[in-house]
Amino acid sequence: MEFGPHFLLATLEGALTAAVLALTAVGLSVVFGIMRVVNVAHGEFFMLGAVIAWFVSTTVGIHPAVGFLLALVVAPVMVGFLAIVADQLVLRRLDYDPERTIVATIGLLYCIQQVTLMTFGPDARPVIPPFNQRIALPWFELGEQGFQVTWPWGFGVTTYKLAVIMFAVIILVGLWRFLARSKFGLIMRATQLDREMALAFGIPIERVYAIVFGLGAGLAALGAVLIVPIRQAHYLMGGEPLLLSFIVVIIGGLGSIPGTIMAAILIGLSDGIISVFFSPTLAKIIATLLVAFVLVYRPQGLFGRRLP
Amino acid sequence: MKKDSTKLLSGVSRRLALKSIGALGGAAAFSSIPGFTGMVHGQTDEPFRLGFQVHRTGIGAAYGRWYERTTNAAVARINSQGGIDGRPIEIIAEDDGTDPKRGAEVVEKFATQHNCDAAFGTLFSHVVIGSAPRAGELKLPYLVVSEGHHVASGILNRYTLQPCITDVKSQVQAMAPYVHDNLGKKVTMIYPDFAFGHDHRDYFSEAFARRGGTILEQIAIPPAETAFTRYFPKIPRDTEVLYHVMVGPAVLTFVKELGEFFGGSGPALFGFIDSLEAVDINSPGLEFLDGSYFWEGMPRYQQQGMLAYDAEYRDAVGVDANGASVSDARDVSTYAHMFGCWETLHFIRDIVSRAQGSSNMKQAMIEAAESVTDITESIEHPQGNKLFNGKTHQVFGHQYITRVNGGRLDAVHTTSIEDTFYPDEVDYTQQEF
Amino acid sequence: MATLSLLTTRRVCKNFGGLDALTDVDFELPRGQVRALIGPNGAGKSTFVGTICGRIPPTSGEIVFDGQDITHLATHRRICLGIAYTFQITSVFSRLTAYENVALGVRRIHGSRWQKVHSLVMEALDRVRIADLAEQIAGDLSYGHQRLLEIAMGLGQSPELFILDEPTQGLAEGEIEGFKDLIRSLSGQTTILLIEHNMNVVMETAEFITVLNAGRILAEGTVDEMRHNQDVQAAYLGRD
Amino acid sequence: MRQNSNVVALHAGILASLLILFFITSAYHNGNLARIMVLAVFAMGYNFLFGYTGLLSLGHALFFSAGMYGLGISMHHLELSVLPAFAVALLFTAMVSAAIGFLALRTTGVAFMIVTLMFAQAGYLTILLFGKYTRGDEGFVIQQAERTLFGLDLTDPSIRYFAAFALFAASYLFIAWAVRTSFGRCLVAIRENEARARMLGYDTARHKFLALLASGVLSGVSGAGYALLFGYAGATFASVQYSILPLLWVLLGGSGTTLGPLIGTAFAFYLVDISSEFTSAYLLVVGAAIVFLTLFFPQGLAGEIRRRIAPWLP
Repeated sequence: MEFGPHFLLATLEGALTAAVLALTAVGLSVVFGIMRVVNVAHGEFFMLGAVIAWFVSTTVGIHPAVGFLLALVVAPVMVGFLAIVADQLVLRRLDYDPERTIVATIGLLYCIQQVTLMTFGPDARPVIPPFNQRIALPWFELGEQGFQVTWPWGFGVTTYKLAVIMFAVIILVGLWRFLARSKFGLIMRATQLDREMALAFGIPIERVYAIVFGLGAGLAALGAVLIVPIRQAHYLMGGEPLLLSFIVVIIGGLGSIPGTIMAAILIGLSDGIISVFFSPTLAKIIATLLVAFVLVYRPQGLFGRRLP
Repeated sequence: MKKDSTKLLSGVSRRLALKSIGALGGAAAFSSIPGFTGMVHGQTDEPFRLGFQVHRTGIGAAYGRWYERTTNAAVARINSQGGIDGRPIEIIAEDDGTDPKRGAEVVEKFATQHNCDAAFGTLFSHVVIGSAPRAGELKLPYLVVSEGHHVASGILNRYTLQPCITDVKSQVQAMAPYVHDNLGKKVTMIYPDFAFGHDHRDYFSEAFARRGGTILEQIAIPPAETAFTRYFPKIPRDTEVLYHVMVGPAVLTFVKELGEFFGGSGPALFGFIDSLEAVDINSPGLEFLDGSYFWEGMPRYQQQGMLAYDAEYRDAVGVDANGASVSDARDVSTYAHMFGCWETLHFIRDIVSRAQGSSNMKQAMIEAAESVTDITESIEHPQGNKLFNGKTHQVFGHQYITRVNGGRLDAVHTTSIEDTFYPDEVDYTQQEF
Repeated sequence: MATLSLLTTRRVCKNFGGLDALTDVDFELPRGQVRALIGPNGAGKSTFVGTICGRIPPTSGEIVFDGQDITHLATHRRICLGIAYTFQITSVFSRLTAYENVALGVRRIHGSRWQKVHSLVMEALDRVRIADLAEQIAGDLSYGHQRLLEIAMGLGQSPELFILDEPTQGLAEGEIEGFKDLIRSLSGQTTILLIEHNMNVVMETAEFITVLNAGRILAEGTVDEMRHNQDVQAAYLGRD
Repeated sequence: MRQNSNVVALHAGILASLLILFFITSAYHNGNLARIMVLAVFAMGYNFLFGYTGLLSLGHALFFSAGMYGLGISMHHLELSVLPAFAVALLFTAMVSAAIGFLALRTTGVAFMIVTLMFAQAGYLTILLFGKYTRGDEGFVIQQAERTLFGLDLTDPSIRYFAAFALFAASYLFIAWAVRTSFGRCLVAIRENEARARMLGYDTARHKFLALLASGVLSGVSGAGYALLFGYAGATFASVQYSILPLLWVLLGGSGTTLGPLIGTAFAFYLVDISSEFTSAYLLVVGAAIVFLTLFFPQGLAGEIRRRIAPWLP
């Protein structure tokens, strides 16, 4: 493929990664930023979202779109609820100690994975997208005969991929407004700034934490439902979103939601675009080192302020 | 022989009887070999303890589940026929997490804790390579069902064998003539960027070039990748055949995105079924695969008049004519590989019988195996005739090329065993025990 | 002159994002003196000592210690030259024993000569009268004892210049008396820079006083001179 | 001073019991213990940085695999014998650790976690990229015949056991000694409050660098030892999982204790090994056990012993 269309295609693919990553990472970011908890099981909540989506959409056998739409609501709610239970049973009892929560969430990760393996099985399972048309894309060239429209081989996108990007944007904008305008958003920010002070003002910290943990997990699940018609549900699928979200949250600056979203776009796009220029594994190495070096020279992240 | 089979026929169902007639076919293959004395000459009540390394968790879990089912079916059959050398098989199955470290630990456990007579069943190459040194040191016969080129390349040891599944080097080089003559002369390869993929890259390119074809581009996909579309633009426009192989949980995504990329106007596709093992060929998004070609170790869909013992084998394992579980049509098996477990268990029965009476049973098993040459198609070996090379500890067998045709895979070509040959790279018989 | 004064700062300025915390501070501390640094809240006292011991880099100016320009020296280097600093907010290692807290400072100088270290640690603890608490976990000590431990940590290093940032804050009456005795016993051997709000303590221990106000040196002089200085009184009364 | 004799007795007792265990346990547990001792060196190296210095790295698989491949490549491709190969492995790990220390120590806290994670990922991918020499994920075997030292066959179970013991004992004694030096005490001070340690005149940057170097090299010793004694080098050991495992072992055993890494490694090993005999869902058992331990033994097993019974525990 010519450089131009190739670049654009990689950018489109990058945008898709970025959209889903933004949702998942914002989920991790609120948990990280507000509760100071490194939730290693975040990727498993993502995975559960995908698995539940598969279950709902195959059980409700009316029309793929109906099942999918239902999953879009059911999966995040169920996963969020499960996360709240985990918070109440485990994290709260650890007093949200940073080190111990890491270990405890590793334990949760094992439990969730194994239960999924035993119930859902080890196979990758597809979910039918509600709609999916391939749109071949044109390319414009200034050739000998002047301005020309060509249809490069393989240059296209599907309607569903575009819809995922748009839907993610809508959700993120909505979430942003919710956190900026609502009383709960205010409470969350107050808790994030100063836990002791929030307690002194009578904010029920533990309830806030439970909701935040549920919200974070729900967002991961939502991201998974959106991606599962493109990439199938599998019990080990949680590793990559965890790693990427983790990176995005740090690069974006701890607890900064706009920063997280910017970083998701940056990481998603660069992951796609670097692959245009280098051989795939080398591209991965370069992208990984890039993240490392950004943090070495800007430990507070690209969009964050230096921590005191 | 006759006496044995009549003994078996008394008091067993007709189905079992049919199977044991098949067993006779298998036995016949060995009857010419000296030392073969039969199957039901029990000497001890002690069970034959067989360590089974299973990928129950980790990336190999989809394979592991079916390896386990196939193994259980084979064990049931062998035990109903009197076991191994009169001893019932006791399977000691342990999860290796598809991890070489745990794999090695499990092999140790088989040898030193459970006092197993042999270990078998491993699929993923890194687990094999991580575990084999321990098996060799502990002098435990280790029979793998991995299709890796590790055994025949000579890096392992005298106690490690791959007796019933052809290795990847043979598989891919046997594909080259058919691809060249029927699909196209200009090939682009897509494969995972790790050892298994590199074997495909190296051995196919070599064989294809020998045949006179050209490899246009080799695209290695990083491991654990979940999105593939961005790599496809690297496929050159004049590609006639796209050769693809992928493993791991994202295989379905890979194939789907490949279809979406070309939107029905791409080159001919030739793939290794590894990309779609345990995946229903009729999954949503795979429609475009219609008309594309696959390598299969053993055809997933039952073929008319091809493999004489296929139906009976399916029946024993619990797989329907479409290669899915008889109890759940959505539960697709890893049919192209799992026959290796069935055949390996029968192979073990045979070599043990022939090693019978030796004071050092484990060493004698290896020696017996090394003297095996022809393996005849039978219910014990339903995948087809094979030729075992005692020096390289590797078997060579027929390979199948199938074509997707209206939602099923129809066989279009069977390679000869000779197509899979390559010069020996090791002579394990020269190594000390 | 240079040999006489242990610490000299010249035109030290510190600007925090547009806010002048220190402006042209010229300061001279002779060897062996007990100097009090006083001034209203926000006068820049802690910032000033921060620039001396390296916690806060000055925007401009220079700092000379024992004849050596230390303006750009790393914190730990300055400490190694013989500056000890006790924090205004107690900053002991709260999960380690009192003994270990002091020993950390002593070992930096005397390394692994365990006997020597042991005797110096016990001596330092003894001087602040908490030797009996040596094996207690520092975080379990009372606030007053933690303040004393903080001082002992400084003492353990046998510093040339001992900077004490509000050492008596939170001490009980009896402990303050003990503190005064301690300072008196150190005078002559150790140069002391004392930031203190408790005028009683200042008057009884300091030989010389520097008054800082709004980031500038307002006045300097002996205790008596300062007691009668109009500007100083105005600065304090104006605020309080 | 009574505590000192306690500590000495403990160290001697631990090493002596490991020796005795060889003679009283079955061949199976013998093999396991050899493995546990080698991996405990990894955990001890990790603990040196995490437990004592307070730096949480998520990239120690890089150091482990540097040692593993340092030895593996030198023996497999350069055909060096064991001792020079081991030296190469250590040198290589030291270089890698120094480079990572130089870069990653510019950060702290979560940024340090991610930076180390990223470097380790890059290392893992590099191993795959040079698949021609490393055989990528599949790895390669170090042949039995090559694994001899002073004419001793390292693949013999008892020699393997004592070789593992030697590695363990050397590392254990090194750690036990290092944490009692003023250097080691300063690391603890850095863990507790780095700014305060600096105000006591310690060059904390240098201390952290040396701690990371020692930690990396110990991990490399473990990786090289593993490759040597178990005959395999593969990219799996460079994956994220092997960065999380030492953290888990240390936290289970008790971070900041000399004994914790050994206890944690042994505990995690037998937890998997025993539970997998009873149930195929052993990961569930492991996961639940981890959650349970963090809830009720927050300081790890050795940490709890120190808190409840023996406060002098080093």
